Amino acid sequence: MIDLGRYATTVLMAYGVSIALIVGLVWQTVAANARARRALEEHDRHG
Amino acid sequence: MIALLLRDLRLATRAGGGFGLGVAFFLILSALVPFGVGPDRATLAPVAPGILWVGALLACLLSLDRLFALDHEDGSLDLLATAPLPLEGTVAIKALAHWITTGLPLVLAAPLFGVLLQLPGQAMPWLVVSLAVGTPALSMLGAFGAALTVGLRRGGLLLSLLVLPLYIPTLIFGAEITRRGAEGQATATPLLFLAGITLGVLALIPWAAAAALRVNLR
Amino acid sequence: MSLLSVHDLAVARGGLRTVEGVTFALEAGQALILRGPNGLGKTTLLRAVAGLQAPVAGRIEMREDTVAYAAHADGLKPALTASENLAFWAQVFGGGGIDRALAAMDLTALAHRPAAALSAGQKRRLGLARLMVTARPIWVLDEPTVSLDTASVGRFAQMLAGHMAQGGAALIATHIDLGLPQARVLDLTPYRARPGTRATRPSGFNEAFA
Amino acid sequence: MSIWKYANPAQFMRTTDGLLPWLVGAAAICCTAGVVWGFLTPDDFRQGSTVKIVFLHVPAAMMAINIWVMMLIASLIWIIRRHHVSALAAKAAAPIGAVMTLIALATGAIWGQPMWGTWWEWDPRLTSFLILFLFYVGYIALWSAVEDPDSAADLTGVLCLVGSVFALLSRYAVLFWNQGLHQGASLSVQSGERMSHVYRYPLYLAMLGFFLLFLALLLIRTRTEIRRRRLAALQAREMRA
Repeated sequence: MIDLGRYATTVLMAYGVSIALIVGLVWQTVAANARARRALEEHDRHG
Repeated sequence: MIALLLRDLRLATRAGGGFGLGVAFFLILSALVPFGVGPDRATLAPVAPGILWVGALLACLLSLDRLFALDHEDGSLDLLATAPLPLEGTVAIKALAHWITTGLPLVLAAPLFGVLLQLPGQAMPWLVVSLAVGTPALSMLGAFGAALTVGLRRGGLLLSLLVLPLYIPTLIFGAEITRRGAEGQATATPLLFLAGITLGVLALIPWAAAAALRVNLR
Repeated sequence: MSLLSVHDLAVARGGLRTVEGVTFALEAGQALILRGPNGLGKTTLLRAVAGLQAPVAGRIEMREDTVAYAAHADGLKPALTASENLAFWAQVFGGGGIDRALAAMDLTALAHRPAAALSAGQKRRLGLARLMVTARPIWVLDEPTVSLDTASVGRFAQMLAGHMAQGGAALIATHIDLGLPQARVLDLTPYRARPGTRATRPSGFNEAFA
Repeated sequence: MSIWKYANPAQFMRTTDGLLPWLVGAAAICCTAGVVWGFLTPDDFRQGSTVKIVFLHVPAAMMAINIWVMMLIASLIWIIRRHHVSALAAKAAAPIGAVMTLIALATGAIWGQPMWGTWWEWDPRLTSFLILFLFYVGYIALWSAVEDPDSAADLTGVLCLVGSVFALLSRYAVLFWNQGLHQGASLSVQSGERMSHVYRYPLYLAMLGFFLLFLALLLIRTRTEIRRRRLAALQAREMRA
């Protein structure tokens, strides 16, 4: 493991927050896309 | 055009028009701040320019959601849009009426609230000048926000969200003029910037607001 | 040249074309009554003619500033009196003759009453009296007789007849018989837009994505 | 064939369908590689290990601004040429831009904490990004508040135009308001100072990664919007019929 020195918390927090935000955005994007696709397929089947 | 201005002014001053509400709100704000930060002259005086300007900003917001919404509800806006007046002119006139009923009283009453907040005497003229130069831009930008949200049922909160960021440059320069006035520094630079912003806003925003109104009318 | 001529007009509501291919002309002294089931797009068509929304296709030809529009909302301010309301619209449209307009809709006695104190029918009459002070030749009326009693409808028909006698014209969407023998009737039902037909330009998101 | 054929929703869906897997793969690889490489770079002699935050902060800040510019262009295309996909792309881009701005803000604040001794400093750059964030939020809120898609597209387009002017204006107003007392160490990387190769290449890679990530997310989100619109359009047509 690399040594982050006295700024370890700072660096890890920055990476943590950023990665959490990006993962959240990606997850939301993919979930919304799947939902829209399902809704449209549902409509095509019944409509 | 004069007719529209007179009608808006008359409506504002009749019962339920809400004339003077802005000043009352401003008074309450100026009275509340000392309760929050303490009565010391040393704490109040430095923040007074900022408080007064933020207060003016919020007081300006109060009556904005009614600027076009009432005319939209009772159909007047449709009729105004078919009138020989260009819609841009209608927007400008209504913003002017808003300024006369909200901005102008604030400008005139501001020294009073400056006293409440321990604003140094030498800053008073600069407070009045900065508000007089800056508040027309606030009314016009508010008219733009009101035009964007006119068709919405719950447009009030959204209006604040859209308009307040647009107020940032005006607020920065306006408060800076007052602050520099209080400290006896030169005020020409921020005053010129503020005047430039106001003139630019007055010249260009009516077109954007009229475009938004046309979208909301169809 | 006719006062108003409409060629191959298509209008859209909610991003979907409602009627298309509508063609008609209106000469001075004529009235045209539009009929058709609810939701067909009569209101939308009238708003397009009044210039409040752009048509999807076709042309509307008339001189500028010739249309006076009246719809469900009368554009009255409750805090102003009846005559103040009329005077305002007279000034905005550059017309006049408030007293004549008040008399035509039998409102003279109510002239100094605030609009807030008028009944629905009285407000409607005031809204229609506004047409007279606009000094515009083409009246575009959307269900003008809502909340009017029989006597008021008769008075309104008289006002319309007088307007046409002076070289005016009217385009009216209504379901009731106004008692205007000279009025032509245009049924819009045959012009209903067919969703399958692709327009050259979609009228909105709902057509672009369907 | 002009490039405008991609403005046709069906054509857009077909084209992106094949493109998307490649784009997602490239974005994932570049992003991961850039950020991990950045994390493994040696410490800076002045800033210590905090220099590693550069590889998140700078690409995010770059994208935060670029995405707004992209939205402005898309809005202009919508307003001038009435291409529906363009309006939807602007709508799809806004949340990505907001998150990028948030990352830039968060990393900037966290980075500044050891330097300034506080979690938030009204540094002109950070303040400008805060204002940009407010504009993103307003734009997204207006899109979601207006029900009719045609009106929403037009209104947000106008807001984007006016907002761009005022975001720029605010940027200069903020510089005037607080003349950047913190231009020192924390910002040396951006201010054109010569940067060692050790940092430069991972930074470029991270920038490329963030850009590809944006493109991939943008395409997916635009496809989502197109599907939603198509569903709404079909339902509207059934209701009318």
